[in-house]
Amino acid sequence: MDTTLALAWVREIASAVEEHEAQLTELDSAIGDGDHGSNLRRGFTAALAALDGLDPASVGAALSRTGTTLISKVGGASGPLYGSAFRAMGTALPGERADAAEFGAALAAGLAAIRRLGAAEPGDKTIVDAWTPALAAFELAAPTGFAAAAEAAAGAAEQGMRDTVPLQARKGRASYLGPRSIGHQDPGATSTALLFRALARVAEKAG
Amino acid sequence: MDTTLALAWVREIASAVEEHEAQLTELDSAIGDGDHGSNLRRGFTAALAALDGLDPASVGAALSRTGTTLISKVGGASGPLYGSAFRAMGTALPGERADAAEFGAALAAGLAAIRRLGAAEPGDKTIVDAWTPALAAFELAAPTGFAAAAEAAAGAAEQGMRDTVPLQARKGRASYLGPRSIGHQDPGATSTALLFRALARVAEKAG
Amino acid sequence: MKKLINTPESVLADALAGFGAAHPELTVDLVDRVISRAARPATPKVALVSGGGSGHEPLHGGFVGLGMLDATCPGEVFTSPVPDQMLAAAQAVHSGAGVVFVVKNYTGDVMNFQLAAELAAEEGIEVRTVLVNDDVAVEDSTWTAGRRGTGATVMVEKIAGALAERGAPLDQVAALGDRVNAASRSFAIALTAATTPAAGKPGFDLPEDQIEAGVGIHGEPGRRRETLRPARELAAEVVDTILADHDLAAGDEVIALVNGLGGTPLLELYVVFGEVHARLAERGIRIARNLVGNYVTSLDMAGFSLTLTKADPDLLELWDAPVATPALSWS
Amino acid sequence: MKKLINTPESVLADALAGFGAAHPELTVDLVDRVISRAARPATPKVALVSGGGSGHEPLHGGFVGLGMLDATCPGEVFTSPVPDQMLAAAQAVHSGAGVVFVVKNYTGDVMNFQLAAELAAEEGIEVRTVLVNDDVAVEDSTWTAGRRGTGATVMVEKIAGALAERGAPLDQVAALGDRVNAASRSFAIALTAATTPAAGKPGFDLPEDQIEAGVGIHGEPGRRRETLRPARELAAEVVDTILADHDLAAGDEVIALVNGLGGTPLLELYVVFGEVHARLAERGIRIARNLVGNYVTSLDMAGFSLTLTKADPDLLELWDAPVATPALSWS
Ligand SMILES: Nc1ncnc2c1ncn2[C@@H]1O[C@H](COP(=O)(O)OP(=O)(O)O)[C@@H](O)[C@H]1O
Ligand SMILES: Nc1ncnc2c1ncn2[C@@H]1O[C@H](COP(=O)(O)OP(=O)(O)O)[C@@H](O)[C@H]1O
Ligand SMILES: [Mg+2]
Ligand SMILES: [Mg+2]
Ligand SMILES: [Mg+2]
Ligand SMILES: [Mg+2]
Repeated sequence: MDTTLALAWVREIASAVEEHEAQLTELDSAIGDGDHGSNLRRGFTAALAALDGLDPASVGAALSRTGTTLISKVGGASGPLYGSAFRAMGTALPGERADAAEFGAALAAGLAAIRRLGAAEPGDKTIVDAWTPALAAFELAAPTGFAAAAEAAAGAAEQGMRDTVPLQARKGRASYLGPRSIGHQDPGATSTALLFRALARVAEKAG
Repeated sequence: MDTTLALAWVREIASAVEEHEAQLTELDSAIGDGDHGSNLRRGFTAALAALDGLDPASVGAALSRTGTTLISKVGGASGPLYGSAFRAMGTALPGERADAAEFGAALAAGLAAIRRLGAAEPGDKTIVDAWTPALAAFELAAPTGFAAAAEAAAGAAEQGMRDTVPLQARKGRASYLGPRSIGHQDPGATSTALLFRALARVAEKAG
Repeated sequence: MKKLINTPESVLADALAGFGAAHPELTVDLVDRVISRAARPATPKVALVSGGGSGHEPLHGGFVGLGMLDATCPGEVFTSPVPDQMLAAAQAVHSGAGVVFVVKNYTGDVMNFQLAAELAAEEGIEVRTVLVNDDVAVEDSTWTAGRRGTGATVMVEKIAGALAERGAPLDQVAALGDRVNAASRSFAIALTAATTPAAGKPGFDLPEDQIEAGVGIHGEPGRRRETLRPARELAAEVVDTILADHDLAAGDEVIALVNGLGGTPLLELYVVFGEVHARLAERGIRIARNLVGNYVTSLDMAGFSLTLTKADPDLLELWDAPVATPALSWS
Repeated sequence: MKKLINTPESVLADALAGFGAAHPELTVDLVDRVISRAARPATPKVALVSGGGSGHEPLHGGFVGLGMLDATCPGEVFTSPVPDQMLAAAQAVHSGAGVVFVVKNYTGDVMNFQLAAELAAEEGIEVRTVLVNDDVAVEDSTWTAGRRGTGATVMVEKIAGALAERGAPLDQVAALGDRVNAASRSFAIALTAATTPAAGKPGFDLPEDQIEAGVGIHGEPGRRRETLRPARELAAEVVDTILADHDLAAGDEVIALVNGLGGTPLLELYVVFGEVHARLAERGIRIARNLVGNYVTSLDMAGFSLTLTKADPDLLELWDAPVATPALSWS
């Protein structure tokens, strides 16, 4: 991944979030407070503005800037979580380019930041349930190249997302519903799947 | 009319009001505040209780007591209007019995009380629009006997009630709607029709 | 219909019992249905008594206390109280200086208070009546029932109440009440209809994109149906409607009440206040004092009313005077 | 969806502008989105700062003023504010004696305030955090997000605010906030769902005869669906649920808040208060102080929550201390 691809990723996420805003809101209405879509749209719209005209010196620069913007614009649970993840990924990618292994390590740093702040375990019905299998798939496929790894991660994130349906939430707002949270797909896991699908898409285009 | 018939009339009104409570409320919801049915039910239920065990010395005694009870239990526009009307009718009937002409004069006193307090003209879409033709019909038919006069009055009240439909209200709550009050039957004229129909019924039974 | 009640018939009795338990500083007579100040004045003062149908809370019970009302008599939901209650209220707080009845202009209220005034006179209580009729949505002529009393009631009760608290005589308190009413105009817009416990369903149906302009506070429909528009446009319409009927010019000051009808979030009322404030500023009119919140409600109706009272230094000074009631309190 | 707004995106900005225009005694920073007292303390005092998503008005902006909060930072509707806002709020009112963050226990609020506390520490501002988690509807364990913060927020802000006003040091104010929270329990029942401007439709569907028991204040469904019953039974259920989790015995006194969720008429809240009062009396528990009204709302949701705070003479004395804010005011 190079600086151009990092910028393209954030842009691709922004348009995916915009396209799926209603779906995220719908999912969040069922087991949360119905703002996940508008939260992320507000955040990534602001991130686009913050990146506008930026000529990043490193792969991580664009991601750090994105993280900082998410933290200061989103609020809610997803703001600090995604914001910290992007900042951690940014810090982990100080070079002008990153190979698949290095990017995998950055994804791991992102997940660590999310878990440090949110204290969620896999199976708690959160972002973690999509990010964890995505990371594992990326690392496994990293030797076959960046695009292939990203594609594997996207598929795994989507599987993780679907796997949140039968879970009972133990973290975040959905946990207040107790057993009634079962049977619904987690909004945060869904947006994480969008994030990884966006990565796969820009990686494939970049060839 | 004697004291027994006066008591029977109030009881008949009470059961008519109970039976038509929903209709009166419905009519009052369309162009008023939806309480005419419950107002009159509360009032006539209280009147029944006030008359319970009463052995009236005059025809008017039962009607006066009814009027006083309506005033102190109903509230709204209909409470003082019907209350004053019954009190005025009571005052006008000091004897042990009243013939049709005397009763016609009492009905006139009732209407005068309503108009003194409410200042409504015929055509303003109020109680007055049913009571006025009822009174005229009663007086016209009085020479043919009480029951016949009451029957004529009931028919005229019902016609007056129906004739309120095309009117634009100029008094009471319905007047706030301006032209939008047109096309609805006035709740107060409707309850006045019930009153006169109850009179016709008890007069007929009494033979 | 979903309501937090026991039965439609017992709403008023149950609410009064709760009100009495919540406000030990007030006396609630559950038999006569009168709410009054528990403390009697040390020296005779003019007593302010108001009353009207229930369903408009905090009006009027929430305005009983120092610097405002002395007593109120709540009627059934949306139904004027009866003369007996009004007389009992007057008797409870009459201290020899006379009683002012603050009456919202509705046929029922007017007639019942008229009968009560006659009864009070028979008891030797001197009564003056202040008629509140501020709603510009309603045609005002000698041939009609005249304008309804709505938001201006709060202004009249606060300002005349402050004057009564200072020991002013009966005629002066009543005259001030009349003056405040004359200086006030209101207009309301509803997004939904109110549901009374007795009726059990909304007073009228209103499609998703429609509003009623010129509604009252008793669940009746308004003067006309319009399309829902942004708050900015609605606020402008309401301000302009009031100004068209009000003696207000650039440089004037007003007391403004942006009043929720019961079902509208405070967040939205502040949006409306911001737009009202801006529109008035364009016209050179300054809001010297304001209230934003649910003061004269119509059960669960969504919507708002605006009341503008032309202010002068006297009125503002009395407005600022201390008040200590359940719903209005400052020092 | 019918709302008195301009656009869903501009609700917060528009409401804040209106709030600023309505309350000149407060400073509203429209850029940083901070509401703070305009007057700075003469001598350094501990600053109470709270904040959370909007849509719960009057919480928190309505509680900024003498004897209560020093500042608040409103987030988007039902969305925690961001750390930058919280830091700006702390900076606006820090006078050298430290800052207490009053944080309702929601994942988002907790994480954002945690980041803000780190930023504040970097700026040399000493911060303590009081976490409010009073909702007994929610399972509380180390494996869950824990109990939500709801009505007890008002109790914490009022009582800790009174102590801060008296010049108590940082640790003492924070410890009292913790104590008030520990002494408080809440439970809520909804008759309808809230509609956020962004979602445009109710958060959940609720048939005509159904209620949600154990709801929060963010439009989420509750713990279970029940049949609508008379207010007496609902109040008893809520009281009993709270007592089952509360250290309250016959002879104890409480401060009780019967709180409207935004769409319920005050008349009905008084009915509920009456029933709560009676049920507690049966258990030998006395309501020493109370609030009845809309204090911690959920936009247009119909329903109520009950909060009981076990009282002692210290807490009551601080409760009675003067307060002068838009939504709570006595002297
Ligand atoms: N402790 C946590 N750790 C990881 N993810 C979490 C945690 N709490 C919540 N989330 C995620 O955040 C999502 C909700 O985000 P959002 O709706 O933007 O915030 P909020 O819940 O504050 O409204 C949830 O669907 C869940 O995936
Ligand atoms: N001034 C008046 N004169 C005669 N009848 C009137 C007058 N004002 C109102 N009414 C009658 O009262 C009826 C409404 O009574 P009700 O609903 O009980 O009282 P309210 O209008 O106070 O709710 C109207 O339908 C009308 O017929
Ligand atoms: Mg959410
Ligand atoms: Mg009526
Ligand atoms: Mg009525
Ligand atoms: Mg949220």
